[in-house]
This record gives sequence, structure tokens and C-alpha cells, in this order.
Amino acid sequence: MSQLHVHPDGSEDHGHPEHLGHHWNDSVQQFEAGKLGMWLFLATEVLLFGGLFCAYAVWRANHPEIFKYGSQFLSTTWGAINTGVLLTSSLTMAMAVTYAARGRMTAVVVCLLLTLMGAAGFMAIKYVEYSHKFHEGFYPGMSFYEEPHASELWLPLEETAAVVKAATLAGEEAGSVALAAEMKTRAELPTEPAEAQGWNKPAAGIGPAGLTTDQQNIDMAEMSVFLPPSVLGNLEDLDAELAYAEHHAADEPVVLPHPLQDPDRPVNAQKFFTIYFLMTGLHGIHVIGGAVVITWLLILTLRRRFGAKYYTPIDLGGLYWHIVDVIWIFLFPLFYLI
Amino acid sequence: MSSHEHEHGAVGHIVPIKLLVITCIALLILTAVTVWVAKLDFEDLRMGEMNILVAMGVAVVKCTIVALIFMHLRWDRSFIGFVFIGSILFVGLFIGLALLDTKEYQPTMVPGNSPQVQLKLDALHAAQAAGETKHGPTEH
Amino acid sequence: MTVEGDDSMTTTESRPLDAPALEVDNYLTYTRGIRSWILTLDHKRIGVMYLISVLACFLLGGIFALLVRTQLVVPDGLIMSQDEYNQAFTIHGGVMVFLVIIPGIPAALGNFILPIMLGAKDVAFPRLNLFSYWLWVLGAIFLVSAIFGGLDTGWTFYTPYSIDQNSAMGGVIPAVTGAFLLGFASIFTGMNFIVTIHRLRPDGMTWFRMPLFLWSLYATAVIQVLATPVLGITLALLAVERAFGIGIFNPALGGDPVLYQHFFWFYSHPAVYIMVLPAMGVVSELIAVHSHRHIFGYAYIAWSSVAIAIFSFLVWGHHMFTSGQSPLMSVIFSFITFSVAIPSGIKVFNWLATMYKGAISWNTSMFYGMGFIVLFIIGGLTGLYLGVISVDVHLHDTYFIVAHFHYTMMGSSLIGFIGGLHHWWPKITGKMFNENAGRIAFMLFFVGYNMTFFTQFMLGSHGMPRRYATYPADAGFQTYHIISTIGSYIMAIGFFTMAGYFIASLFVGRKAAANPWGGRSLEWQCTSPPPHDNFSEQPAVGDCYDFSVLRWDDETNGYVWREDVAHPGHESEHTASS
Amino acid sequence: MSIVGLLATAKIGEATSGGTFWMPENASTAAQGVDDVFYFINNINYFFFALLVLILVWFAVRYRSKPSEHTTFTNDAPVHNTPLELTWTIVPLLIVGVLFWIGMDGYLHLVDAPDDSYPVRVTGQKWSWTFEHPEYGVTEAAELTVPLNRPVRLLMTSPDVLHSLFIPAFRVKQDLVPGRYTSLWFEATKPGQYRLYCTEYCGKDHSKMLAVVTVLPEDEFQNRLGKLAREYEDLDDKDLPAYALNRLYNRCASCHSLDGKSGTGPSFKGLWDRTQKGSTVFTNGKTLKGMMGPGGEFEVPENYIRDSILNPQHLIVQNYTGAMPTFKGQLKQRQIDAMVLMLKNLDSLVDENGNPIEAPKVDEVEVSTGADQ
Repeated sequence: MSQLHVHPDGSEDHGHPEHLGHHWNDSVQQFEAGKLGMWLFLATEVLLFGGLFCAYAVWRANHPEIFKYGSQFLSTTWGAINTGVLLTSSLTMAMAVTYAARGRMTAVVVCLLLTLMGAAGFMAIKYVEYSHKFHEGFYPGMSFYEEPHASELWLPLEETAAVVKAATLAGEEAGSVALAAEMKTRAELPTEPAEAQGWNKPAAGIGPAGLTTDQQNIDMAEMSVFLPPSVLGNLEDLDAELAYAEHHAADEPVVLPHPLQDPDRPVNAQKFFTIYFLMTGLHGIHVIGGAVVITWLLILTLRRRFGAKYYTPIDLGGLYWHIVDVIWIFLFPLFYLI
Repeated sequence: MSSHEHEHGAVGHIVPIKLLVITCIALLILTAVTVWVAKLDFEDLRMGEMNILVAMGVAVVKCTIVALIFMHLRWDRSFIGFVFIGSILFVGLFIGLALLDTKEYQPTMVPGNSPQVQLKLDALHAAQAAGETKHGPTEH
Repeated sequence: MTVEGDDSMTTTESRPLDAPALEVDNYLTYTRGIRSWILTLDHKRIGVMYLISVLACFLLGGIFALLVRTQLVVPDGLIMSQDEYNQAFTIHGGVMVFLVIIPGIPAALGNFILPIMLGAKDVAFPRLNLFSYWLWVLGAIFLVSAIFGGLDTGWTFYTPYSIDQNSAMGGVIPAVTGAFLLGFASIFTGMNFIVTIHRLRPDGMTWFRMPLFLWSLYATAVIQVLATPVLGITLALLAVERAFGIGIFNPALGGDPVLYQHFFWFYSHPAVYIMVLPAMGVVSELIAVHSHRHIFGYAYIAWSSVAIAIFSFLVWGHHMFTSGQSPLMSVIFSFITFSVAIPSGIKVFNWLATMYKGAISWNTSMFYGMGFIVLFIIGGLTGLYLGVISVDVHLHDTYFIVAHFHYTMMGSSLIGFIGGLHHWWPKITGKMFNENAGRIAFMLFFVGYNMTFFTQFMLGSHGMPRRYATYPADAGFQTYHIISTIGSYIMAIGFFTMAGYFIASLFVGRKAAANPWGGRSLEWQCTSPPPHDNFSEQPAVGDCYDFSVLRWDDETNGYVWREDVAHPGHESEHTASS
Repeated sequence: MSIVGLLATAKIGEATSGGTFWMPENASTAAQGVDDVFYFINNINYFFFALLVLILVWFAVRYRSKPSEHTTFTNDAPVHNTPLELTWTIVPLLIVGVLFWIGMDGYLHLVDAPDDSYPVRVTGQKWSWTFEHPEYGVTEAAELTVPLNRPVRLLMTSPDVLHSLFIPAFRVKQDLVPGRYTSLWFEATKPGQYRLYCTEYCGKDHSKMLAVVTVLPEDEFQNRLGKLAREYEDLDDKDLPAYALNRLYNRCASCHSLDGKSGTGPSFKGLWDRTQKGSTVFTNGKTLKGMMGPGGEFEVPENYIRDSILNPQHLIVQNYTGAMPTFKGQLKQRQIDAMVLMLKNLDSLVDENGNPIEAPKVDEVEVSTGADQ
């Protein structure tokens, strides 16, 4: 029978209050459904960021020195201030919800405005930080060097000093400018006498070859066969990192040398800024999204659309704003407090 | 929903303003604590790992407070809490297994910079040894 | 007139035949005009729009499947160059996975059936539902356009191939954008279903009175909500990586390609269950309804769906046994992988037990149900070879894998979808299709299908790698390929027959009774097609697998409520719009 | 209906490559174990498949009834039976438990190479294989020669994208991951030639990225490798072109044709003339002519050829992409010379269709190149 009362768009029912969809029994049912829906959406947000947190965890666990090094370039003060700003805006948002439930709509408007200001402040500070980084040339990605030729992979294993010199001569004799130059470049490579590199030795001499199930002892010996020590020297190894970091912490320079000018910078140092910009960037987008939502709520409130009986959108908008806050609560220590 | 809400005649639970303010102050204090701890530990890097543990611990506490009070989780149906916890558990699962694996095969990664980068850095070392630090490699 | 079937079910006395037929409008005739469709908030119309879009995409993907099969008839490739072939299988894979199988049952059939089955008037968030449809359309446009702009990465977008400007063609970024949007469409559908099932169950519809199709949709929705965001962030990272070279996945910049595979499969393995779980739910309905026999081990099946949903998150590593994953993880993942086999097995046994002592009508839908069981058994059993690591090392990335996942994705998911389509076709369109044509089409399909894919098991175990545009002439592969291709043509004929009688039924089909198969769940209590609000009065919620209260009624050519059994509908005073 | 497929393919199954119905011939120590597990699972599967399908068909026929036949339905059959359900939960559980154990056991054997394995370094790059024998300083292309009855360990990596090395007869497979060393090992048990495939999709000519594994008895193996180690040094210059055509070109074949058809890269036919005339135009708009001659970038045309082999990204010919990987470090000086000489004398080596005019022999060992298939 009810179908006769439903408007063509199927959205409202004369038996219902304005805000109640035709398929709901009462406001409470609709409110609770909205709430559950919002929380499910928040769960997807958690997993969305979860991907980035996973990338962070993997890279930090395997290359802690990169993060120790990179975080020195971030300003803890700004980070802390921003945390404060975001927490306060969370408070005002929560207050807005309470006032809405009590039907005090003027207070709601004030609180929403304050929250909006909090969002603006947060983005302003982020802008300051970002522009400073860009000015120094810290972009995400490969800003620290051009993309290398991955195809020179076996190179460190391939050349011996003797071969290089011979080849260089040969190249020049053959009148090959290109080749000679080429060989000179290779001559720069750290190289070892052929015997030390050991692939002329019989296989038995190669030591514990073979992937064993616990990979801790895997192939180190073997790589020392294939790889010159200078390259081996770069192998990640916790003590080395700690020692390195310690040396850095001990005489922490007032002005850090720019990574491009710093030969001691860890391998792949740019990865810290990649992940920093990715995570804070995605979070920033969410802040902007939240700001838009709050503005929308503000407009609806001013249009007297909400009251003590119906303030679901404010409540849900609040939930979204709080999750943005929660994510920042984790981002702050992960990047600024290393 | 607890009957408590119906007494207010409101559709959801109402959190008193005072409680909200207290919560926020607590959160701000906790933030200050983490920063302080971080600065403190930075003096002695052997505490570096401990540093991150403290920071994460505090972060978890803050997250819980926000969820329970600002986000009304304390007064909501338990299923909603289950959804939230569940999502976090799945993230943990994802991170945990991926971490375990990458840790395992890390030794087989080609170590160090790729040859060209290594060349640049060696050149840089040489240049600085020669004392002319002004031209480093150009950015791209 | 359809209304008679309806009344004779919801009231104990049936209206005399000669009485003038009431003019009852249904969701199709409720409002008219194109605007009333593209802006509709009615879950049924949205479901129908999804259905049409998905079937269109199925045609597209199918055509490319035939091209791929045709290419492989001769060792050097019959019709395509290497590049064209690589694009062809990418289009086939991308379209079939992202645009057909994943949205097929949940978005199309689920949107239409779920609220009715539940006894609700609509999904919880009709506007979100409409939004997710148009988001889906946008994503589909992106994906398809990218594909025609040249996309040759395969549907998995493996790095570093996909992020290398010199390797993969230009279509990668648009394609991942498309997949990203499709992912969020899928998330919103899932959220909608979860909330609907939690909050819109009418009085009397307790969790364990829900039809198993709803249980499977619920489990699916949980996966959609939890797994799809990770796909979103993965593809976002991939796009950024390709555009700016951030070095997360790119080994040339110190990145780690295997990490990408972890990211990708954390979504894409659960996605396999997004595809197959709803099909299992459909089949539970098909078997029970067409055997007119209470489903065997209801709770067992329900819980096995949930168990599968959970386990599906723990096994992604079995896609990476030879990918450079550490042996330790391979062993761990292999162990968990086997555990997920159990719930699937349980379902099969329960379906068989359900047919025992039933009254089985040999309807087309029932044939699809039984076909599903056979193909799913093959798909599941061949999964055992792949779970055993040492054997998987030999079979991985060969045609054995191709055959295996076609048996599960197509032989199971798609058959579930088609079976469900036959099952609910009368409810959706209000017309009956030609049963004999249906049975013939099924036979064509079934024979063709097994010719196509069973031979591929042998191809694979003899070492034919997948994604090969050409193959060595003297390796003994050609005969298998020829049989496989012939099979695919037979299958195609079957599908076109199906399209034929479905379309025909719309124009010349007999009007469908409210309950043509003797189903007991709520969607069979409203008229076919259903009215705008699904139920003119609150439906009778009872044991949805107790068929003893129904009897065949020759006048309406459908099943009606037995006069000598009280109608539980009148016990509940609750009406949804009060 | 799967029976149809079965019968239809039964005969072919036997016919293929001396294998069994399901598996290709096995020629490594690992293969037998894998096959045993495979057939063990096979028997389990045949049993359950037959059982379940028979039950299905029996029920479908036995309990069939038309709507008109049954006016009402009875509810006498059981809807639940805990012992039964527990049975078909626990029995499969036990079976898969056993399977897991067997699989893990075999797998640990597959990943754990003996210490005294013969080492080979494998580079897979689009779309060719390079096998380096460190003990002999020999580089093979598109063919891998290994000793009989001796564990061989491949340490593998890739300069560009993922590849996967698959030798069906040995039942071994492992991805090549750029930026990483992966490895696999096998011990060949039968002399002969076996196929080697790339099974990880790697782009355009993925399906042409084939190679051949030649298993030789120890002594033959050693003198073969010995020859290879010296061949291009022993050869006098007039044999270099033929050597390049037979032994090096197959790494170029997938992109550079000999018959003038342009593939992924320009055809080699007439390439030398173009180079000499300097008529080649590059993507940056320059022509080769402008760069050649004394004081130019290339004093002699040979240098341009060298440069394109070692720094392919340096100058890219118009209408082509920089798809070519560098062969820096993979070709010795004399081998590069051989390539140049081959290009110079191409017309005397192949006819206009790119077929060798008289098959020039490099050494007695019959060489089969998988890459041309």
C-alpha cells in the first residue's frame, strides 16, 4: 500500500519526517545505519593508508639508516605544532556534534568554523614545510640522481683492473673514442685482481653455496665471491648503521650538508622523502576533503536543516574528521621523531 | 543502543563538553611527552629503537582515546568497534607477512648503489678530497 | 495476470480466474523516461543497469578470448602479431576480471535480489548505490579506453614491466585509474550490502533465517570492504611510480618488484573469493530450490562462507612460490592455503546431500547448478597440485594455471552468474524463457567448456608457458591447442544461443508467475516483476528452505501457498512503512 | 564431459616428447620426485572426482520429478547430520595435511643446492638468455651447456624486467628479479637437448625468449667449454664474421632482421652502407653524417657500431624506441669487432632473404640455437 504514497524518486514518504528515507522505519534505524556505513568507510580508509604504512614498514625495517638520515631534514617543531592544531580541531568538531544533539545550532556553527580554521592552519603549515623542502630540491622520487642503467648489473662483477687497462688501450689503439671513454669510466669502478674475485677458481672453492631455508647465511659468502669488497661494504648491516648514525648524531652539524653534496649519505637516501611526501600528501588530500565536508555541513546548518532530532551528517562528518586526526597521530612520530 | 539515550530523546549518545575538553588536554599532553622523549633519546642512539617503541606506544594510546571518546566508540554497538579493530588487525596482518618475507630475502638484493650512482659518489669523494666541494653532481 | 500468482500466495483463498486483472505497476512501469532510469534510486533498476553493462563487457571480453584462441591454432600464430596478441590477452583478462566476474553477481544480481530476499524496500543507501554504478561506468570507460590505447601488461600490471616507459605501452596509467575507480564502486556496493543486512532485516528475519545467497553476499562484502582499498593504494603507487619514478617498486631506483606482488595479491587473492563466493551462494539457492529440498547443513554452509572470507586474506603468497618469495614464506603460505580448501569442500558435499531424496526439476538453472558442482570439483581438485609447492614450481605460469583459474573463475563464478540469471530471469523481466533452448545451450557450453580448458591442463603439465603468442612447432602442443580452440567456438555458439532465447523471451516469452520454480525465499512472494516497493504488504518470513508449504498450481504455471497451511505472513503485524 | 577432452587427447599425450600422459620426459634428479607427487595427487583426484560426479548424476536421475508429477513436497529427508559433516571435514583435512608435508619436503630439496654445484651466471634480458660459465670465462647465448650427473646451480638476475627460467624436463622454475640474485639448481640425468622457456611475461617477444639446454657427459662438456673459451681468440679475422653470425647474432635476432624487414630495431641488411654514408637519422634530429669524420663524435663508422652496442640509449634511430639493452660487459672486445665485421660483410654471408648462404662452421660441436624458433 505504501507504494502509492511514494514520490517518483522513491526518496520520501508522506508518513515520514522530511529527512527519513522511504525504506526506513524510524530515525534511530537510519542514524545507526548511517553510522555503521561511515565506520565501514573508515575501515577502508584505514586499509588504504595501511598499504602506505606497509611500504614504510618494509623500507624502514630493511634500511633504517635511510630514515635516521632523512628525518634530520624535517622540523620537529612544525610537526608538533601541526599535531596540536589537528587535535584541537578534533575537539571543536566533537563539541559541534554534542551541541547539535542538544539542538544549540549557533554553537554548532561556531564550532564548525573553528574546526575549519584548524584545517586551514594545518594545511598552511604543511605548505610552509613542503615549499621549504621543494626549495632545497627534496622532491619525491629520484631527485638525488638520474636513473642509472640497470643493465650494468654484472659490471662490478665483470671487470678486473687488468682487463680494464688492457681494454682501454685496445680501445684507444682501435681509435675508438667512445670505447676508450667507456673503459675509463669502468676503470673508476672499485676492482679486484681476478683471483680474488674467484670465478676462475673451481666451484668447490666457492663455499656454502645454495639457498638454505633460513636465509640469514644465504649467499653472503657467495656474493663475496662475485662482488668486490667495496660493494660488499655497502651491505646493510645493523651495527654498521648504528655506528654510522652514532657518528652522525655525535657531531650533528648545525646545517646539514645537502644530500647531493654529502658523500656519506646512505644508499637510496631519497626513499625517505618519497615515502614522506606520499604519506603526508595522501593525508593532506584527506584534510582538504574533510574541510570540504565541514563547509558543506556549515552551509546546511545555516540553512536550518539540522536539529536535535536529525544531525546524522554532522555526526558522520565528525567521525571522518577524527580518523584524519588519528592517521596524523601515527604519521607524526613515524617521520618527525626518529 | 542503551536505553540511556532514549532518556535524552536523542538518536545518538551525547558526550558532555567537559569530558571532551579534558580528553583534548590529555591528548596535547601526550603529544608533548612523545616529543620530549624523542629529544631525550636522541642523545644516545643505542636507545633509538626504544625511541620508536615509546613513540608508537603513545600514538596507540592517543588513537584509542580519540576513538573511544571523540568517536563515541565507547557508547556504540560493539560490532562497530569490531569493524574498526578488525580493519587494524588486517593491516597488521598485511604488514607483518610482507615484512617477514622482505626481511627474509633481503640478503639476495644487489647491494649498494647502482654502478652509475656509485661512480658519481666516488667522483664526489674525489672532488671533496681535492677540496673543491662546489660542483657536486647536477640534479635532475 | 501476474497479480493472481501474488495474491494467491499472500492470502489463503485465491481469486477466481475470470475476475478482471488488477492494473498493478511494477518497478519497470512505475515511472517512465530515460531520466527515471539514469537517476533512479531503485535498487532493482540499478541492478538491471549493472546487468546490462556487465553483459556488454562480457561480450567484449569473450570476443577477445576467441581471438586469443584463434591465434594459437598454429605454432606461429594465425592472426596476430606478438604485440597484438599481448594486448588481446590483456584486454580479455582485464575486462573479464574487473568488469565481468567481480561485479557480475554482487553488483548486478545482488543489487536486484538482496533487498527483496531480505524483505527490505531498498538497500540502506540508495544514493550511494546509484553513485557506485556511475563510478563503475566511469571506471569501465577509463579501463576500456586505456586498453584500446595500447595496454600489454596483462591484468596483473607486474612491475617493473608496467612502470618502464620503454616496455609497457602507454595505456597503463589510464588503466590503473579505471581499476581504481572500479575498486571504489565495488567498495561502496559492499558497504551498502553489509549495512543493509545489519540494519534492514525485517522482524522475523533472523541471521540464521537468511537464505545462503545473502550469507555469501555478506561474506563477499566483507572482503570487498577490507581488501579493495589495498588494491586502490597499490594502483595509485603504481601510477605515481610510472609517472615520477619514486622507486618503491622500481629496482632501477633501489625499489623492490616483489613487494609489488605482495601488495597486488593481498587484494587479488581475496578478490578470487569476491568472484566465487557469491556464485557458491547462488548455487546453494539453485540446488535447494530446484530440488525442492531443504538445504543440507545450513549452518555449516553459512559459516564456511565466513571462514573462506577470513582465510582468503592469509594465502596470497601462493601466487608467488616462484616469484622470488623467500622459501620460509612459501612454506607458510602453502600450509595456510590448504586450510582454505576445506570450507570449499564442505560446500560441495552439502550440495550433493541436498539433492538426496529431493524432487529435482531438470530446469536450465538446475543444470547450471549441477554443472557448477562438476566444474568446481575439477577446479578445486586441480588446486591441490598447485598448493603442493614442489609440484607448483613445475606448473606455475604454465597453461595448467590458466586452466585451473578458468575452471574456478569461469567454470564456477561465471556459471554461478549465468545460472542465477536463468533462476531470477522471470523475476527480473516477468517473462519465461524457452527451457529446451536453455538446456541445449547449457550442453553446448558444457561440452565446449571442457574441451577448451581440460586440454589446457595437459598443455601446462607438458610445459607450455602462459601468455605465449607463438610456441615451438615440435613441442607437441599444437593438437591440444586445436582441440581447445574448437571447444571455445562451441562454447561461443552456446552463449549466442543463450543470448538469443533471452532476448526472444522479452518479446514472445510467457508471462512469469510470481513463483515459477517453487522457491521459498521472500523474492518469490512478490509479483514478477516486483512492484516499486518490493512488497505491497510485509512478506511472510519463515524457514526459507521449507518447501512443504508450496504446491504446484496449473492455472498460474507456478507454485502457490498450500491452502491447508497457515500463512506466517499474517502472524507478523509489522509493516515496513508504518 | 571432461571425459571427451580426456579421450580426445589421450593418444597425443603419449606421442609428445617421450613423456608420460601427464608429464614431459624427466631428465633430472628432482623430476622423478615431482612426478611421483603429481601422480599421487592424480589418484586421489580421480577417486574423488569419480565418486562425487557419480553421486551427482545418480541423485539427478533417481530423484528427478516434473512439476506436474509432484503436487506437494515432503520434508522427510534429514537436513543435518553432524557425524557425516564432521567426516567430510576431517578426512579432507588429513589428506591435505599429508599433501602439504610431501610438497614442503620436495620443495626444500629443490631450493637447497649442494655445496659443490657447478656455478652458472644467467642474465635474462628482453628477449634473450645469456649464460656465463665463470669457471671457463665463457659466455653462451640461447644455449646452456651443462655437465651430466653433476649438480648445476644457476645464479640469475635480470637487467630490465621480470623473467622466469623454466626447464620442463628438469621440473625447475625460478623468476629472475631485477636488482636481485635468485638461484635454482638441478642435476641432469640424461644427455641430450631440452627446452628452456621464459615463463614470466616480459613483453613483446616473450614467447620467443627460448633457449636450449644441452646436457653433455663430463669429458665432452669440458672440451666443449674449453673450445668455446678460446674460439674467438683462436679464429683468424676472416672467420670472425661467420662466428658472429652463428654465435652472437641470435641475441640480436628477435629485434634486428637480416632480410630488411624492420622489427623492434632496424634491420641489419644494408645497415653498414647506411652507416658509411652516414644517412642514418636519429630521434634527436641529427644525422650520423654530421657526427662522423675526424674531430667528430665518431672518427670512423666502426665507432658508431661499437657505441650502439655498448650505449644503445645514446643515439636512437628515428622511428624506433630505445628498447635495446646494452651489451656492455657481456661482449669481449674481439666479439664486438666480430659483430662489426659481420655487418660489413653481411651480403656475402646471407642472401636477400636473410638465409645463410653456406652454413659456415665454427667448430665441430653441433650448435642449435633456440632463439630462432
